[in-house]
Amino acid sequence: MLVAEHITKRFAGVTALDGVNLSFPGGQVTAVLGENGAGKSTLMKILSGVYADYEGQVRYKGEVVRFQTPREAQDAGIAIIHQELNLIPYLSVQENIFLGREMLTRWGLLDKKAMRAKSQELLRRLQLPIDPDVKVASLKVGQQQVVEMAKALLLDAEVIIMDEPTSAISDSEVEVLFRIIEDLRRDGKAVVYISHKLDELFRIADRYVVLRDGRSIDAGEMQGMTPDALIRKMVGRDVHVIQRETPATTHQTLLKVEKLCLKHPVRRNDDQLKEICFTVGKGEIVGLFGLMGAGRTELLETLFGLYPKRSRGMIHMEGEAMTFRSPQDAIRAGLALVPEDRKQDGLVLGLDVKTNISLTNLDQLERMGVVLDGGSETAMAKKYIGHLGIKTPSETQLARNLSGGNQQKIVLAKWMATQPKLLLLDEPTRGIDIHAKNEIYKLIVQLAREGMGILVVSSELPEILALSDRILVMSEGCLTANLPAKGASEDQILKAAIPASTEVAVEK
Amino acid sequence: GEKGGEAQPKKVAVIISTLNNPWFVVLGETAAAEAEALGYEAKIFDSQNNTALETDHFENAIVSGFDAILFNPTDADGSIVNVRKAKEAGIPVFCMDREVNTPDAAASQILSDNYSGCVAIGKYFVETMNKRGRYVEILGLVGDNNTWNRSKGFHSVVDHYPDLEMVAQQSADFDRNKAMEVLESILQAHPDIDAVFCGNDAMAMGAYQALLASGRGDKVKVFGFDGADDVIHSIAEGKVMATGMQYPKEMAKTAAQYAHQYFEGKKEFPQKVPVAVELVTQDNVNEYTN
Amino acid sequence: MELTAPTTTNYRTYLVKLQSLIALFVLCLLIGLLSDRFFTIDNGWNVLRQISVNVCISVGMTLVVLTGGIDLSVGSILALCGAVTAGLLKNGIPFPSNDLYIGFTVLGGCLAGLLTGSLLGWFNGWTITKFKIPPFVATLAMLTIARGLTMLWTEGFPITGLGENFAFLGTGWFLGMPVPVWISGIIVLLAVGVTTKTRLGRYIYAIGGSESAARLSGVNINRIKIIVYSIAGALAAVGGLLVTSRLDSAQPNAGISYELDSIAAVVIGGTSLSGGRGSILGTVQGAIIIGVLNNGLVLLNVSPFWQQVVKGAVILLAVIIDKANSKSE
Amino acid sequence: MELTAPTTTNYRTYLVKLQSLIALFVLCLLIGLLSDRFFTIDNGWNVLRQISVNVCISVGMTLVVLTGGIDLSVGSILALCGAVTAGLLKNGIPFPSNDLYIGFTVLGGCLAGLLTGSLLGWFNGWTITKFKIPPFVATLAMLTIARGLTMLWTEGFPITGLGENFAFLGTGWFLGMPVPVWISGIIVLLAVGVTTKTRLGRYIYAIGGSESAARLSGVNINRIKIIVYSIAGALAAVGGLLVTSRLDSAQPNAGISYELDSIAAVVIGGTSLSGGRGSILGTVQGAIIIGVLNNGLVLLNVSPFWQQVVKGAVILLAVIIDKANSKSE
Ligand SMILES: Nc1ncnc2c1ncn2[C@@H]1O[C@H](COP(=O)(O)OP(=O)(O)OP(=O)(O)O)[C@@H](O)[C@H]1O
Ligand SMILES: Nc1ncnc2c1ncn2[C@@H]1O[C@H](COP(=O)(O)OP(=O)(O)OP(=O)(O)O)[C@@H](O)[C@H]1O
Ligand SMILES: O[C@@H]1[C@H](O)[C@H](O)CO[C@H]1O
Ligand SMILES: [Mg+2]
Ligand SMILES: [Mg+2]
Repeated sequence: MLVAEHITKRFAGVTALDGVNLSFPGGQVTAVLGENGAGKSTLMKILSGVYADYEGQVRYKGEVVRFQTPREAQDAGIAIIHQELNLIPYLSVQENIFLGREMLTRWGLLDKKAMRAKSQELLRRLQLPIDPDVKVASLKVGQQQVVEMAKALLLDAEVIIMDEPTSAISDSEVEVLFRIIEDLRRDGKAVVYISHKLDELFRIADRYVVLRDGRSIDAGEMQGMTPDALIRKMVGRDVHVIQRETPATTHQTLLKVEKLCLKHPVRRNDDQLKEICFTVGKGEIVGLFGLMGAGRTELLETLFGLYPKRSRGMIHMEGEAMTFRSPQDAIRAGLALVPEDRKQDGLVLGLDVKTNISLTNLDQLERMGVVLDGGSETAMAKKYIGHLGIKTPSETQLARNLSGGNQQKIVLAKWMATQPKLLLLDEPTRGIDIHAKNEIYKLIVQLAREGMGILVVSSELPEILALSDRILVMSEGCLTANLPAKGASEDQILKAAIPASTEVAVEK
Repeated sequence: GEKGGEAQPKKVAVIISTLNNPWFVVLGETAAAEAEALGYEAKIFDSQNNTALETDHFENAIVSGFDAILFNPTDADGSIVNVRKAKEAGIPVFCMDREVNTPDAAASQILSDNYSGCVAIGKYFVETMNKRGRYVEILGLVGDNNTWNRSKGFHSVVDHYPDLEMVAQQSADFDRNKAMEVLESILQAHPDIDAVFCGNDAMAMGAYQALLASGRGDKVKVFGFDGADDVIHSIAEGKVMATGMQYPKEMAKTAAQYAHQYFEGKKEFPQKVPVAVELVTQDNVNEYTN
Repeated sequence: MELTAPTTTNYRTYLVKLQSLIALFVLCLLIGLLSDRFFTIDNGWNVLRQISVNVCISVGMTLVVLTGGIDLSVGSILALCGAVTAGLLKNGIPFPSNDLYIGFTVLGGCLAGLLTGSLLGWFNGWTITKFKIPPFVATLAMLTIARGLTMLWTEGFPITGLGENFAFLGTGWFLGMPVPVWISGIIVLLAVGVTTKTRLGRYIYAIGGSESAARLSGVNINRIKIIVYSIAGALAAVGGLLVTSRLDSAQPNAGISYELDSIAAVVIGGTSLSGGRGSILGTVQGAIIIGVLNNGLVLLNVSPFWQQVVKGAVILLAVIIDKANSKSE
Repeated sequence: MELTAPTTTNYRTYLVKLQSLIALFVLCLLIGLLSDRFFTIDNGWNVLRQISVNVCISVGMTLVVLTGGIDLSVGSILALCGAVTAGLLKNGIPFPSNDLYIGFTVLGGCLAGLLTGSLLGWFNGWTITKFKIPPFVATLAMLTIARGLTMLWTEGFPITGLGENFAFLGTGWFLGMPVPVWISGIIVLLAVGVTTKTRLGRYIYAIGGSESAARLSGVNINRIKIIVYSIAGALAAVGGLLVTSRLDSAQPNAGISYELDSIAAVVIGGTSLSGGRGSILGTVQGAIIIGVLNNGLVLLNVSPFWQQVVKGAVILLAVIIDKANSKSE
């Protein structure tokens, strides 16, 4: 149905695609695989009319097309869910779904009633229980991603491209999505599916195509492929996913949290965190599991001093009582936070790699307490670029131009440079390719071995199980489980994670 | 507004084109002070050179029950409507310094004659320049009618002498700093000028400052207009050649007194009371220095 | 399916909207207590008539700001359009060579003024979208250019004596309400309709909320922006007609620094300068706050020098009160 | 992964920086061709002296804009600080009741002016950070307040006759260069140093680039913002001292609409109004473009009517040329 022929796309300093040849037949789900920065999103943007200046040609239903705008592609029947969320935060769910394709009344005015009804229908199909008049800004990332899906479904397109649609949604939402993809396939649509989660691909994809360094490497049937074989095609060699041997040592206590509470920003007599108590030891990796909205992010942020006015409770670092009134206090006490949203909160995208890495420890780079030492700064940046294997043309490249995995490594680098005692990681591997993920795991393990305490939030159970010494589970702001990783079963953890109120609904 | 009864003093509004210029501050404050001295309540309004804002002031003054308006119009034509509106509301308007171009709206207009004043300066200019030389004119705000009244008065004389060559004509918005900067640049193009005529005294002082800084303070003759204190001093010290003396205080006081007479029952006033602009030169400056 | 109760949300946002009126009420109450002239019908019309020009301009400014832009040229466009209309009404277009002369009716003159405003606004939008020039720079250039054109057109002199019919626009009454209040009121109603009930309005908010997301949704960003700047220009022209008609005279210096008053109304009214959030009614409220303040300071006999200090302080306080209230939500 | 040589990138960004000077060169060349007086040393100093005030203000403005803010109050602060210094120099602080009188040396008077500027700037920063008021509104209020305070302090009259020593600041020469050029030059050097070589500078860029990322990196956002607005206030005060000294007179209406000139310099110099991107040297270049333009139009004796049109058009063209060049990168 959709064929890419000899597509080449260059950005300043980078060749993102280099003579790519691929095809996406109707009635099938085609998985697109590749490491971070392989060019997957760039190709999708070309197919969906975002980039009009490229070499080579796109053939759609047998005819050569060159979409000049996203609108043209949409009108031709190509819908895309972009990797980055593309919603207008201050508009409502319903307004976002219909943006660009509003329904009008006879008088040419917006037909809000009809659009509301249609939105409700779409949301019901996607099983997202929200009011279509709610502002998108007040939704959580996972819910926003579902809204994106609703938007794509509205188009009733022939080709549906999904660029990492599941990076922020929960398992039950993934199930809904897969059922919808099933329907689309049955209707003869071409579905293009990009994900770093191989198990998903094996479940739904009929075909695969692999991109590496901007070139199309291979394509074929999923039938008969193994994960290892796919990874080899993607990376170009074998990758051994780490399997950690959890040593049965006891850890010296580093962080001790007692009865930590956080008031809700709006509902004053409601708590977002309810009497949380736990510890993290030196050299210990503690995994924090929970469903979307369980309050994990809030917990990390509270520890990091972001909510001084709303939080109460006791926090001890190495036995010393601490009140974290600001991130500065937390950093001084030896904490570091790798936030969930690396583009917004982790990095200053408009600054270069070097400047981002040094941002947390400029005080160490000051000569005579005033002037920054450019030489040491560059040296430090180069050290971490080498150490973490950050792929960048130079340390003066803008953070914006790097791929997701490499951006995440910059965030890690900037915190490693502060030599923290306790590293807080919030979904550190979301949207990151298997290779880079593995490297980040190795790094975490190594840091722990060096004595750093690590508290890592993840929504992926296998990840939690593979990495952690101990597992904490949160649900609706409460700590519902605290178990050693050894011997912990998936069942046990999931039970603790599912809120009491929705238990019945999810267990279906 | 008779409803105030005996206890309440009558209220006089003083509406001034702009207070961003000391000359008008004097005009406004003198008018207000004189009205208060005569036993009235007085209030100054600043139109900020904006005719529309002036309209607002008139409306507000009418609504809040003022009994007379001492008025320095922002624009001779643009202010007519306002004066008419006050007249319709039964409130007499006495214009000060600048006129409104209609004979039947204001109770009386006490006016400074900018055109004739600059005719006088033009004549003195021709005389001191011996009918020849190169000069620069610095205009006030383009779009302000006094700017053009002055310029035209000046040129009505000077343009008859072909050997008096105007090498540059630029505007500096009646502003001291702008006049300085403009003249600094002009001096680059025309280092050999003999005189500068400025549309007001603030600009004359700015121009003098530029000449001083470039070492031409005593070579180039500066002419201003207004009779501001610092220019009068500068004339006395031989730094500036001449200015046109306006009498803001006199105009303001006359206007306030007319309003007083109006309240006392007098209804007939001369429509125009011209207050001559006097030429102040180094010869007669002593009469003005106290 | 479980829905979060929509009523709560709506009720809340509704309350917040009311809260942001608190500053205005407090202000009115204070002035009313101090001056018995404030709460009169006459003074009410007075305030509304005085703000009508700012309301017209600020409606356009709100649209521009909602897209994430800014328009500094409104004051100059106002002056030029007023002058164009006045000039055509007064002198028509003479063709001395052919001894011809095209006269203009009031309607024709006004249309010409509006057309001029739209064209200049269109030019703003064109430079901004075509050359990707920051709106601040493009409209700053237009501020200067339009002022210069006004000077050239008028030769620095006001154009006066425009006739009874034209004067009606700025000074007349209709069904017990001043005509400028009618005009600005109708413009506000139309703008509220456009922003809340049409596609254009939706796209304006979308562009300001996230330009890239709007583009990816198929919104023609450039077209919408050009339309919005053209509307802003046309509304500045309406302001120009009102000012000119009220004064029976087109002033070459009209409208200087109106952009600040207008942006102030927009921002005090709660519209975010980074775009995407705000409302026409908020702006109207902002314009009323400024108008009441100007009116009140005069009624209370505050000296002009103190007026500026008080005005600045009150604006600051008004915004602080607003913020404090909306935070507690 | 295939990487293009890092040197290319550096070389390119370097070229882009140079390219953005093209507009300036073209402008100079044109004026130079039309007037043989343009390319003289005297005129060079002249232009530099004339832009020195704008440069001082614009350096502060650049810092503010880099954090994503804006400062509309610089012109009023300039006027107030000039007046404070002039008033103290002229009259000291008299205590009539005790028959006492505190006189001020030139240094003392200048310091008092600078202190006033910093304090007002600090107040801007305080309201912006403490009450989360948009910078546009907070500094707009300050624009009005400081102007009112200037009027109150001067009673509407200029303060004149400030003595030889003080005049040196604005009119003197030192080692063959005008003193205002020294002062603005030193400020530029310091600011370049601060923005590129200090922690403060880094934090300024980081805040403008992403406030939340900066906060999470341990940057004390509020402190940095308050510092930046205080610096902007202090630099406006320096501008006030220069203007006052050059004129030997503090004008109550000094600095009106300087904020526009200053923001224009910043934006023409390539600094983004949404913060995080730009440079001091860009701003200096922007200020020079404006200064050269003002100077050139006078040298060429363009009529005051046409000047504004030409000025606006040239600014537009300059930015378009810049954009066109940086796009080709
Ligand atoms: N706008 C841009 N400017 C410069 N370089 C870019 C731009 N967009 C992408 N690139 C570069 O092009 C390459 C391909 O990026 P792309 O986003 O297509 O990768 P991807 O396969 O989608 O990776 P991921 O799995 O992380 O989403 C990367 O090297 C990236 O840094
Ligand atoms: N901006 C907000 N306004 C109001 N409530 C919010 C907001 N953000 C989050 N919440 C609420 O706070 C709670 C915790 O959300 P949070 O995002 O911290 O969960 P999480 O476990 O980190 O999930 P995720 O994996 O999606 O980040 C939820 O009840 C959520 O509804
Ligand atoms: O006389 C005044 C002053 O000269 C002022 O400077 C400009 O306007 C005139 O009317
Ligand atoms: Mg991608
Ligand atoms: Mg989270």
